[in-house]
Amino acid sequence: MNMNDSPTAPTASKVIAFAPGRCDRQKAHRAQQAHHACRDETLPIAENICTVRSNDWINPEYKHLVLSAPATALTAVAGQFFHIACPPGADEAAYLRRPMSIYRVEPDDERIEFLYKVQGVGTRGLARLAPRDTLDALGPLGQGFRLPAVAPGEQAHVLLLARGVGLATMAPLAQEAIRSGARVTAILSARSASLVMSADYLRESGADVLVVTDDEQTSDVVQIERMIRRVHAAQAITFATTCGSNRLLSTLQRLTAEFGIPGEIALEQHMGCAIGACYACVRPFRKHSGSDELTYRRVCWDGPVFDLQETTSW
Amino acid sequence: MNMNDSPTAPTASKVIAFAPGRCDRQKAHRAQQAHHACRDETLPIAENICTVRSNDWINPEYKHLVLSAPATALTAVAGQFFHIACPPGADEAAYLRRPMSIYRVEPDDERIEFLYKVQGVGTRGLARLAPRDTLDALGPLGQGFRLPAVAPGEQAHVLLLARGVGLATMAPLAQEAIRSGARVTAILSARSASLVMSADYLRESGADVLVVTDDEQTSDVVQIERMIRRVHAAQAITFATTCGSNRLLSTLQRLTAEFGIPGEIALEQHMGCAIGACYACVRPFRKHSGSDELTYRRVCWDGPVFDLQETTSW
Amino acid sequence: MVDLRVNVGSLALANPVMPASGTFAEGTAQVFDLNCLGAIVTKTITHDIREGVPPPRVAEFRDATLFSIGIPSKGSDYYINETVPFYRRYSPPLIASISANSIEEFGELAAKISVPGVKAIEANVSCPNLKKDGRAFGMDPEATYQVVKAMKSATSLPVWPKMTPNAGNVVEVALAAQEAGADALVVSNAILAMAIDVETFRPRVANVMGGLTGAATRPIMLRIAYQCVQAVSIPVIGCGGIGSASDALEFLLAGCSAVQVGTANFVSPTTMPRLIEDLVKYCERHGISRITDIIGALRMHEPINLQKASVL
Amino acid sequence: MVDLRVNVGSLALANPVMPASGTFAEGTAQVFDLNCLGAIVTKTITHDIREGVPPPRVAEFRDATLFSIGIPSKGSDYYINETVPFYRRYSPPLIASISANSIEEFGELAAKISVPGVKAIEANVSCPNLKKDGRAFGMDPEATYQVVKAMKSATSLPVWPKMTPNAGNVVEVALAAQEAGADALVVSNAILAMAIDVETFRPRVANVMGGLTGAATRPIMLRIAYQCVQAVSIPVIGCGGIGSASDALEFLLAGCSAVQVGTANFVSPTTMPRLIEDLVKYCERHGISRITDIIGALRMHEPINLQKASVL
Ligand SMILES: Cc1cc2nc3c(=O)[nH]c(=O)nc-3n(C[C@H](O)[C@H](O)[C@H](O)COP(=O)(O)OP(=O)(O)OC[C@H]3O[C@@H](n4cnc5c(N)ncnc54)[C@H](O)[C@@H]3O)c2cc1C
Ligand SMILES: Cc1cc2nc3c(=O)[nH]c(=O)nc-3n(C[C@H](O)[C@H](O)[C@H](O)COP(=O)(O)OP(=O)(O)OC[C@H]3O[C@@H](n4cnc5c(N)ncnc54)[C@H](O)[C@@H]3O)c2cc1C
Ligand SMILES: Cc1cc2nc3c(=O)[nH]c(=O)nc-3n(C[C@H](O)[C@H](O)[C@H](O)COP(=O)(O)O)c2cc1C
Ligand SMILES: Cc1cc2nc3c(=O)[nH]c(=O)nc-3n(C[C@H](O)[C@H](O)[C@H](O)COP(=O)(O)O)c2cc1C
Ligand code: FES
Ligand code: FES
Repeated sequence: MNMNDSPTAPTASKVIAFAPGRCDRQKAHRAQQAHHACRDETLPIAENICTVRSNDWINPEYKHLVLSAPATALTAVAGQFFHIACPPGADEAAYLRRPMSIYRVEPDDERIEFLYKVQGVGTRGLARLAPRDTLDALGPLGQGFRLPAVAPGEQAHVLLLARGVGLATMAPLAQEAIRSGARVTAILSARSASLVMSADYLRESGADVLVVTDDEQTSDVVQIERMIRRVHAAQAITFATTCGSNRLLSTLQRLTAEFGIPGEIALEQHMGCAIGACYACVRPFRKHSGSDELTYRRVCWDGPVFDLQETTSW
Repeated sequence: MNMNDSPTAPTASKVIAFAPGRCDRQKAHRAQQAHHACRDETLPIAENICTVRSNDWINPEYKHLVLSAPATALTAVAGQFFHIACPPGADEAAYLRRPMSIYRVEPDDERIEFLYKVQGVGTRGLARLAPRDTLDALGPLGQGFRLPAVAPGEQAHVLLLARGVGLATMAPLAQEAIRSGARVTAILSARSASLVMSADYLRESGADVLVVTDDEQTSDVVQIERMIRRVHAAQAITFATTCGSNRLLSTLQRLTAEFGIPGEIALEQHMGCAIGACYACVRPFRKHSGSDELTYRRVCWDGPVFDLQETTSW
Repeated sequence: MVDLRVNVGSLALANPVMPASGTFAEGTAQVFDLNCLGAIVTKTITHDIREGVPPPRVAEFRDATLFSIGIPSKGSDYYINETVPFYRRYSPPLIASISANSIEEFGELAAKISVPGVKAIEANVSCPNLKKDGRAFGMDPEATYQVVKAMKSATSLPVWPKMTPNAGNVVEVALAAQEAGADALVVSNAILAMAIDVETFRPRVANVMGGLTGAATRPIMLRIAYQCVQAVSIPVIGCGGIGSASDALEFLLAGCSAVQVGTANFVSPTTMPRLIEDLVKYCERHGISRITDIIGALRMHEPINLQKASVL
Repeated sequence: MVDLRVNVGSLALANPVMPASGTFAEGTAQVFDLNCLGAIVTKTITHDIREGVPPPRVAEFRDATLFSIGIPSKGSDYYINETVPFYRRYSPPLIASISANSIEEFGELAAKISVPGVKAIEANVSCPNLKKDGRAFGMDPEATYQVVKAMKSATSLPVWPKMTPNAGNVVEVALAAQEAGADALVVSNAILAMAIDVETFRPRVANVMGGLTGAATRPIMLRIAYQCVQAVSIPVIGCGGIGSASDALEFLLAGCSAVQVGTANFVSPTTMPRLIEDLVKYCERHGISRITDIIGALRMHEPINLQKASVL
């Protein structure tokens, strides 16, 4: 049974707070104080009404969204995501919310950040957000990365292997791991050097950053495998993480099996509710590592972070 | 048979021109040159892509929209209307177009104007238009006012009786009538003096303007009837027109019957196509003046201007 | 050059796009050149003159409309003397649409309007606004069979019965129509629906129920068209919520031979000419030289077998 | 003070608002206090454990969604041991929803889950994603009668069969359910629909067809609920496209005793608490002291008589 499914006793104290839903979104933009009587501030998930600080292009395809966020949102950890009610676009509007991984959380500054690729109706709507606009972000949601404990005296060494927007999901893990005393090596893959994102953010966090690109022909699986082996030889990797790419998944499954270390992957799937109710977001997983039998699991509630060996390629 | 239904031979010459439909509206706003191959510039009705010159509040409820318009739109006459693809609002969008009477046409200045009350989703969308935005106005549509011919040497005397937004429909008639040599008396009724619109525009056009208001308790039917009798006594009214109000309709039906003069009324009804195809916009009319038998007629195609005596109250 | 020609049975069309009955009239000829259409379908007529139901007749939703019109008709004489001559000035084949109160009258009216200039007859057995609660001949396979049979014996023109989406057993109705000799099916007419104004407590169309049409209905209408395509061997003409080339392509991919555009004509009366142009652009972009190559080209997803991971 | 209490047969609810099966789960308890609901309806379960259909399982339109899930189920033991105890911590009555492959299994499963804490059982005879082409027990009056009968003999709990909008003869199905002893009807489940990605030529949900739900379907769902209200004397619980107080009021005005909120929970998981608050505000604004005064309060338009103008 998934942890998240375990019965949670409803708490007695009830605080009226603002948590306008998407239907009231436009009004909320003005009012900020919309609320419903059944809101309970102590509950872990909320429709967080955030205020845009900035929403800038960082390259021709990606925008970086920085928000002021209420307390519930600030509890997000690496690998978790928010289900965002995207504002309507010019002549279109997304009916459902859109899942976005948390890219950075700074509780002291009451700030959360997202990194997103502008592609369809929802993200085009997001791209229209301007400073002082408000945004309804349901969350934090899902199961984040689980950094394994290391033996006392030993240093954890976390490998982050990411391509494209995968970065958004992995970046906060670097921060968390380094805060917990781990060393972090991040291998960033992109089409071209100009599309590499977050290298600076990761370096500032204290990660060793290695960049590979299609343009320089350094991003093929063979070279990446060689790179990982070099990293591992220099200091043994204790936990390997990735997301997004099928090619990278197989390589990393093989290498972690060989190294005998745990690994996790953040996955995506089209979503309905994002709170485990609709079963729209399933993907097939091995029932357990090595099993030939598959079972569907919900990316939103059982994930989006899953055990590397239980994941199937697609 | 209605004139508009009479067979029109398709013309041979075909000119490619811009007439993007509503689906392409957003693109049109940028492109202006959207077109389809079957557009025939010689046809009388078009999706006129107009450019907003101004769109200002004239009182707390009404806005005045001034547009630069292509040639087809400039052929509109008093009583005709356009079926307008309203831009989307904040979190809403009108699916169908909205009918709006032409308020003023100035062909020399390539200009058309509308006066509209902001009330629902469509007009709220219209209210958002800013200078240089474009607007798709299908038209001109419908049957306008038919000023009756007068005997040589006699002066026509046209009465305009209007309340509220009815003004928008009647105003261009004053201009047309005066240009044709008629005298025009306009009785404008409104809740309060501040809501009386177009008095100046009508005076400039050369009309005698009489204002009655609820606030001053001068707008009840009895007083209006007395006023009309005075006007008629001073110079015989030869043609009486009104729109909108049920109370005014009955009064005017009675008075024009008594005076033995023709009269017309501009009516409204919820519309689908506005080009006579869907039969959504019907209202019951007497089959002929005095008849007890009713028949449905299309406000968009057989009207919106109808014979006063054939009209039924509602 | 993209070849947009399609055949609907024996009828050859220059392209697969035509108006849906009741959403198009003589007035449209004042907006664009009708010669660019694949066919022209006129509003359903009855033999007698009818007024239709009381207003209000239309309500609107975000992406759909609710119309309750009730087949007002100028009668069959007007149709033959005025409507047919009007459209004979244009090249696309004219499809008449008829309705009647009985099987015999369907046959009689079909015979009467089989005049030169009419190229096929749609049998509107599916108007949701005629009878109480939207019942129609088209709800019943047997009644549909009888109507089509009666029309087939009365005319040599192709007969296209129009299915109702309100029938749960639309496939059975389609099969009955085919068995009776239908030359093609039009799938579908409007979906019976209603709405209430919560401020006045009154229905938003006077007739209480009306036909829901427009973009929002497309996924339902596509499903029904696809079910009919799967079941019958005669051509299916898709209809329901089509307003763009992409919408039309969904129906063509599902196996429809042609499409009808309804409510979208109200949103923009030039929807059809633009749709035709965009079909050409789509084909050019995808390297498709004949639109017929698209018809029925739907492909299934790869299966997932949970029992055997190795398959993945 | 506005009294929002309603009764659904013998079951008293604090207010008329509950989730629609399959759109609500334990996770919602982490977003708002479930005690404010009128009732809690859980996802349909089967006796056995099921995986459901392959992904992609969801597609989206401007105002509706297409879901093809196929009743994945953790089985009846999990339901009794985990789900029921979880919801017993909350005050609103728990309504279980069940599905089965045969009439007998419907009876057996009803008996099995009639455990303390369960207050009524919804019979999902209408899931469009279970069998080929969306056929379901609920398409057939006789099969529905048998299912309800079997459940009624197996349990003393109220039985609420859930109608399918895909049945053309939904009124007959409703009457059959009533005759078999149904305590209330839930009207309706999702509408069978499909969509195609015209770039990939593939269906947008792997299962080809799925259930269309959400705001855009409301006028259809309201019509069916109203048809059932007119036909039966047992309570009808309206469902379909409800996301606001105004939406819920349409169903109440049409005569429904309570409403279920489905897809709108995905748009905002706090839709239901806000809807309940807004119902109170509406009643206050209209001077209505009891929500039951709204139920069935629909008023007709004044008739227009074309023959006699004097009537006008
Ligand atoms: C847990 C999770 C975290 C994510 N984090 C990020 C992130 O940090 N940055 C980022 O740029 N993107 C992220 N994505 C992907 C992001 O959700 C999609 O890019 C987005 O939904 C596309 O929406 P759209 O309307 O712009 O595109 P459209 O293509 O118009 O969307 C159409 C439909 O497909 C769905 N969809 C399309 N692509 C995806 C996808 N990859 N995953 C899930 N649903 C999809 C949409 O939700 C929508 O229902 C994440 C996805 C998941 C599941
Ligand atoms: C021939 C004609 C000329 C008109 N000229 C003007 C004008 O010059 N200035 C002006 O302010 N208004 C005019 N109206 C009324 C105008 O069309 C409505 O105010 C407008 O449609 C309301 O749209 P909405 O979306 O803002 O309101 P909503 O109330 O949200 O509209 C809901 C629905 O009701 C319809 N509707 C509401 N009121 C009317 C109405 N009075 N007539 C027709 N349909 C209506 C809308 O078209 C829409 O389908 C005219 C109407 C007609 C028929
Ligand atoms: C206003 C209106 C009138 C209609 N009249 C008819 C009709 O007379 N005969 C008919 O067969 N269908 C009629 N229909 C149904 C359409 O032909 C079409 O089947 C339906 O609208 C679905 O297509 P759409 O979603 O593209 O509008 C009418 C539809 C509308 C909206
Ligand atoms: C994702 C999803 C899953 C559903 N699962 C079930 C189900 O298990 N049992 C059931 O009876 N109905 C199920 N439904 C149907 C809903 O309960 C409801 O009848 C339908 O969605 C219409 O209501 P709506 O428009 O408010 O969503 C499901 C609907 C959705 C969207
Ligand atoms: S999105 Fe609903 S269960 Fe995951
Ligand atoms: S609005 Fe369609 S006929 Fe008048």
